[in-house]
Amino acid sequence: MSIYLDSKSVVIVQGITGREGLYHASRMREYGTKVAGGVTPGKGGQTVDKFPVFDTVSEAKQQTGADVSIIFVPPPFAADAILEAADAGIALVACITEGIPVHDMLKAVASLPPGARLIGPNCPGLVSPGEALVGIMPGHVFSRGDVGVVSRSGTLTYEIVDLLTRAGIGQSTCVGIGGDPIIGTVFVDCLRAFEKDPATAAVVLVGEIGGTDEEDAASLLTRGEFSKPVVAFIGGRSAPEGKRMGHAGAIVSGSSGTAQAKVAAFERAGVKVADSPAHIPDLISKVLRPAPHP
Amino acid sequence: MSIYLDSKSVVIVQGITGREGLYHASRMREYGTKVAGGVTPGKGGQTVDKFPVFDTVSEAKQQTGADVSIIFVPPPFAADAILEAADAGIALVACITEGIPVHDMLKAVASLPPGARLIGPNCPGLVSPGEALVGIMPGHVFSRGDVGVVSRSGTLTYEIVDLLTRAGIGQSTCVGIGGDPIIGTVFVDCLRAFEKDPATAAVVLVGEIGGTDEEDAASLLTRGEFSKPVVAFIGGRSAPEGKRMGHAGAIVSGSSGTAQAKVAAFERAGVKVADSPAHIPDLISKVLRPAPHP
Amino acid sequence: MRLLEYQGKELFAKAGIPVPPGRVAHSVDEAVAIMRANPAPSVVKAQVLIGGRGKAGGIKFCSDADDVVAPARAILGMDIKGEIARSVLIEQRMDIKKELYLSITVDRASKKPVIIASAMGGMDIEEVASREPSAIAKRPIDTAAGYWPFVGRRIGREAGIPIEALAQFAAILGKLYALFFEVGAMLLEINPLAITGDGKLVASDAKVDLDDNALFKHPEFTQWKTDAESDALKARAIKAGLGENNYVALDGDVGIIGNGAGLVMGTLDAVKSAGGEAANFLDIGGGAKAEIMREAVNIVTSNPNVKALFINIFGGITRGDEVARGLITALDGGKWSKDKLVIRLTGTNEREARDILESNGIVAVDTMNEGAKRAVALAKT
Amino acid sequence: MRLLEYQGKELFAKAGIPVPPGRVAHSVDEAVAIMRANPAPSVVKAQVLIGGRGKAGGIKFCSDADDVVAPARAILGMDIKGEIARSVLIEQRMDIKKELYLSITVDRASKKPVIIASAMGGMDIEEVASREPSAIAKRPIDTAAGYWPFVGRRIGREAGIPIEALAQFAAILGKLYALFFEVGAMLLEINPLAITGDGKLVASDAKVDLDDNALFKHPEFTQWKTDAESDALKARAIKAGLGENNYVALDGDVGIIGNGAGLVMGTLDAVKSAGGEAANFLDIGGGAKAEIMREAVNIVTSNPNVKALFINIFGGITRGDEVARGLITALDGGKWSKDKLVIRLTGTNEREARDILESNGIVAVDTMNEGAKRAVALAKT
Repeated sequence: MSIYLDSKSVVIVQGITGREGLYHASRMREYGTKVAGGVTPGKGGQTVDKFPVFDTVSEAKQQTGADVSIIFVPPPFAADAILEAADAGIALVACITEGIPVHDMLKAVASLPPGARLIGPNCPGLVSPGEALVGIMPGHVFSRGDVGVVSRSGTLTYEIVDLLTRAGIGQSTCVGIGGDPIIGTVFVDCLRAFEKDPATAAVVLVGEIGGTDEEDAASLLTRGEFSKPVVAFIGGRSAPEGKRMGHAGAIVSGSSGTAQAKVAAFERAGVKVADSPAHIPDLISKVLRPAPHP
Repeated sequence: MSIYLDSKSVVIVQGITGREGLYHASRMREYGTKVAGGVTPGKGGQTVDKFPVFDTVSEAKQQTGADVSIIFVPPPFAADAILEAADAGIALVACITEGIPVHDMLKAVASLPPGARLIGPNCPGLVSPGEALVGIMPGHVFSRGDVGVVSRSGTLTYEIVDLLTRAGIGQSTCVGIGGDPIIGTVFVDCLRAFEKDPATAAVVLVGEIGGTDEEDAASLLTRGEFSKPVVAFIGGRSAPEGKRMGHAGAIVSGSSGTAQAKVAAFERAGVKVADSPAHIPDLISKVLRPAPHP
Repeated sequence: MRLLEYQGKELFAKAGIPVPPGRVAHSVDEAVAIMRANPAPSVVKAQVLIGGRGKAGGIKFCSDADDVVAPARAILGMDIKGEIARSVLIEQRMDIKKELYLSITVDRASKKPVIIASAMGGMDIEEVASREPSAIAKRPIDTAAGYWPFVGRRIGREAGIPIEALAQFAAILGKLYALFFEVGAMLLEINPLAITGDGKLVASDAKVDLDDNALFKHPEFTQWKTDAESDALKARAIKAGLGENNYVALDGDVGIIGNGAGLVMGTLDAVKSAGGEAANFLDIGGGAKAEIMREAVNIVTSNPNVKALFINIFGGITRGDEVARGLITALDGGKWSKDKLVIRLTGTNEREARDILESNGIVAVDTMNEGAKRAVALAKT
Repeated sequence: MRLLEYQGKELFAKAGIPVPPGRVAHSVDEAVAIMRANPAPSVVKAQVLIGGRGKAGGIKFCSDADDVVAPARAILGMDIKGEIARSVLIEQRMDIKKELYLSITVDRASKKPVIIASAMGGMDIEEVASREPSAIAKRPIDTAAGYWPFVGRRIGREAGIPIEALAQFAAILGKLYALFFEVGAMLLEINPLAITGDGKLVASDAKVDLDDNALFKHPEFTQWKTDAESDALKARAIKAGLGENNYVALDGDVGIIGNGAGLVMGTLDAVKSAGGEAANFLDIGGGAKAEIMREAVNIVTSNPNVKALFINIFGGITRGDEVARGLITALDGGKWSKDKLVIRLTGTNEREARDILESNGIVAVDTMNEGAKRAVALAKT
């Protein structure tokens, strides 16, 4: 089992005729994901690498029955692509594009219909190991298991998942929620989904400086609305104030958004916070298989 | 009984320190309406003609318990006043102001919270005879009774009500919905309210050229969603195409919005349509007290 | 306020919507100068607000400066269904392969702006709607969400716009949408939106209707006011403090004054029922004073077509005695005679009003229908 | 992109928000010319992005052209917490009776713009928030509904803005709101928003943070780019095809290259844990080719503070052999020595990568933490 995505998900790729879009469409298909085709306005009717191309998402959905879309279109057009997918009735939209104007996202998020879930933008996508991969993640590092992973980062997540897999700890679903200030799905949303997923026994949460998404997750725990064990890691503890640390959203503004505040919030909520990614497998093993009382 | 407005309604006047606002505040109070005060930003704390003045609607509501507001502020500020009232939790907002930009109203109507009912703008207000008057209607022409009146016009309504009163036919509530293209409450809304009001036995509907509000009302009847007898009058049967006939909303555009189409729609729905206002009392008497079969 | 084609195209061009190269001329000399500066196959179009100018001879062609004299002379001053062409737009001829339709208008029923598009442009959209409704795509816009290009592409697909023109179509629609809100329009219509031989979309015509109530936000449009709106009596009514819509010119011979738009419309209908036609009408509004009434009489009777004047007042807030006093002052000082006048006046202060009128030899009638009959009879004598 | 005060005030003025009369000077001569043209009691303000310039001596007063020489000379070139003041804003002094606070920012939690106002302006708003939270009014804006003046009046009342200033306050907020959307701002802050002796509201300071990702919509702001942003290495990274945020300058002595922002941040933290400080970092992104890696090494090591270079790569899409090849090319042609380098490289094509490195005499470390320790030790030798 998994959240958001499983082996029945049918995926279309918006921007499939672009270099990135086509490359990752093929990689996702190799992983075993049901990639039914793609969308590029004006190129409907073409076929690229055996993927049929449609002019609009609504035509692609009608003809393929897709319920998931992944977006690789350039930043100026990406918010439009998100809303096109949602408007066409696509239930899960993962937007990989980095560099979308924040105001475009403010408007897009405000206009999303209630039934649509957006992952990202500026995210690596998500994977339910052994079922489907929708994103740019390297499929070989993942293994099937009962730990959910949710992260604001990309490569750091692969690193952590790789450590988990090597330690024999498999994953239910791994979600990269993205590094931008305005994103569709936040930690709290993923925790709520993991709470309901019987196949998830514990969660690794990878946060970073900026915003209050981690604090919000901590208060969900404090309120008792999440019952499974959580291990967290917060990146950017050494970040100076006022600098965007690679991600547009990773910035300490004044005294808000610091790693210290986030670590403190998690510790108050009873979450184990790892000092280094290397310690995560050990901490998760302990919460999954606690040492017997002496 | 009545719709929208009754003897318990507590009213505030937005723009009470203006000439029109103060004049009608006094007239409404004379009629017996509970006018609790008014609002003019920057003039809070003053008293005009024994009415307390507040800076914001929210303060006025808190201190007087008002649930109805009537608006007399000039056109450039009127849409703002409507939304201020609705945002403060006022349930019924009657906007008298004429000449509000249509785009201001498009935005205001789209932003109205679900609990707020707007009457107008560019309307004479409404009256539940013997209970309360919120508007600029001449109180003396109304009499209490069981006929609901709803109209896009002002003086024509007074004329019709005067004819009814002289014929011994009283009214439950009379609503002037306004002559602008974009208005808050339309015929259909009023018919639905009259349907639920046990004190209303029949309805006089006064329409005019422009839009499809009358046609929408006729299809409500055709669908069987309004069960009481209706008598209608449509103004502007002699209006040429493309001219605004006094009301901004009274315009025939191409072949749409004609009086002929509206009369035909009503007649198809079984509604008696009067040729002249003078015939209305007679028609309404017939539907209220049908002649016995011979 | 409706704009003439050249004014609408000026707005379009500023908003980034492609229009054909063209200039307006108010005289034959100007037309010649334009063609001399740019001698190319051109079309000379009468600038009037009324439709059907083509059939009326208001569109002609020319190819150089000599060639423009005859068409310009023929069209300037031409009477097209009662409207005089005071200017011509001289535009380069385009190679048109296909004609589309695109408009944004305020939809009263949904209380939203609505986009209408069709691949069958160049004819009246109502005609298309009745002949081939499936050729029209219509979509209300959620003003909260605003315009997104995918909406344009989707509407374009539904309307049957050719795939290769879809991106241009969506871009033009986006600009039209922005313009719609920027100027506070009631209607922006491009019909036809032409696809040229080289695949470009160009606005071949422009129909723009602005909201009179929003003109205070756009003082820049007042320059066009005189050109588009040449009614001196309406201007006088506005000057007297009345609204944009209070004075309306019509085609008959009975002048009408009333208080309230609905009552005035009812009065017009009564005149029509009695076999007459209104020449114009003026709504004096609510609570009018004698001074406004005096000016109202002067304005309405200044129209030379007016043969009889019908005044119909229901006194609610408006006081009958004020109306009567204003009327008497107008008759005293003015050129209008009480013999060509019918007045019906009821409601507030009716008694005092009747006294004032009777002491001046005027007897008010009792009902609107009676008044209408008398006024029509008077106009025919 | 943060704007300097004078740039922010230029935006404000265009948007109709009142600012004090003032001009910017980049030299003492310019400052003298400005004061000669307008000899009035003035304030000379260092134009830096960092806060706390007042305490650092970056704000001085003068009254005429002679008088401006000393303050201008003192401030121009002044180092304020590591930032050099390259210009001064010379502004007329105002008679300030009261200081308010007003800002609009992107609120990540509600995913909406949020307005923050307070009658306690002139100090850090976070300080006000912790000392007297009731003195602050905060309201997320429903972007669908947009800004309406009543919202401004209501926020103003809640923030304790004096009644007589409320209409001005609501009007300024409306203009600030429009500007926020027009320029795609992350933050617009007026602190203090001054009430002058004659009751006028004036923006006494201006803090503007624009969205780098939206700058393509606003080519007009590129003129300010050089003034506000003087980092040549960042410019080089952008030229190499990397994003706005991929290169960041810091204060330490370890240069860092990694792939992916999160991994780089983790690497920085590991360096810090090992007792070191990063000099800068560069994220080569996903799937980088050898060419990008080569340029990355050149950019990071161009910073003269860099004593050791730590490269940390997790090969997912990025191939280890491409990274290794790029690194070797950079070392071959460049000035950087393999003795001042630590590399950790794992994942895709790790074997091939290690072979390339080892044949060039470089041995990769196995873990991030180990690499961090070595790099810090290297920087200290």
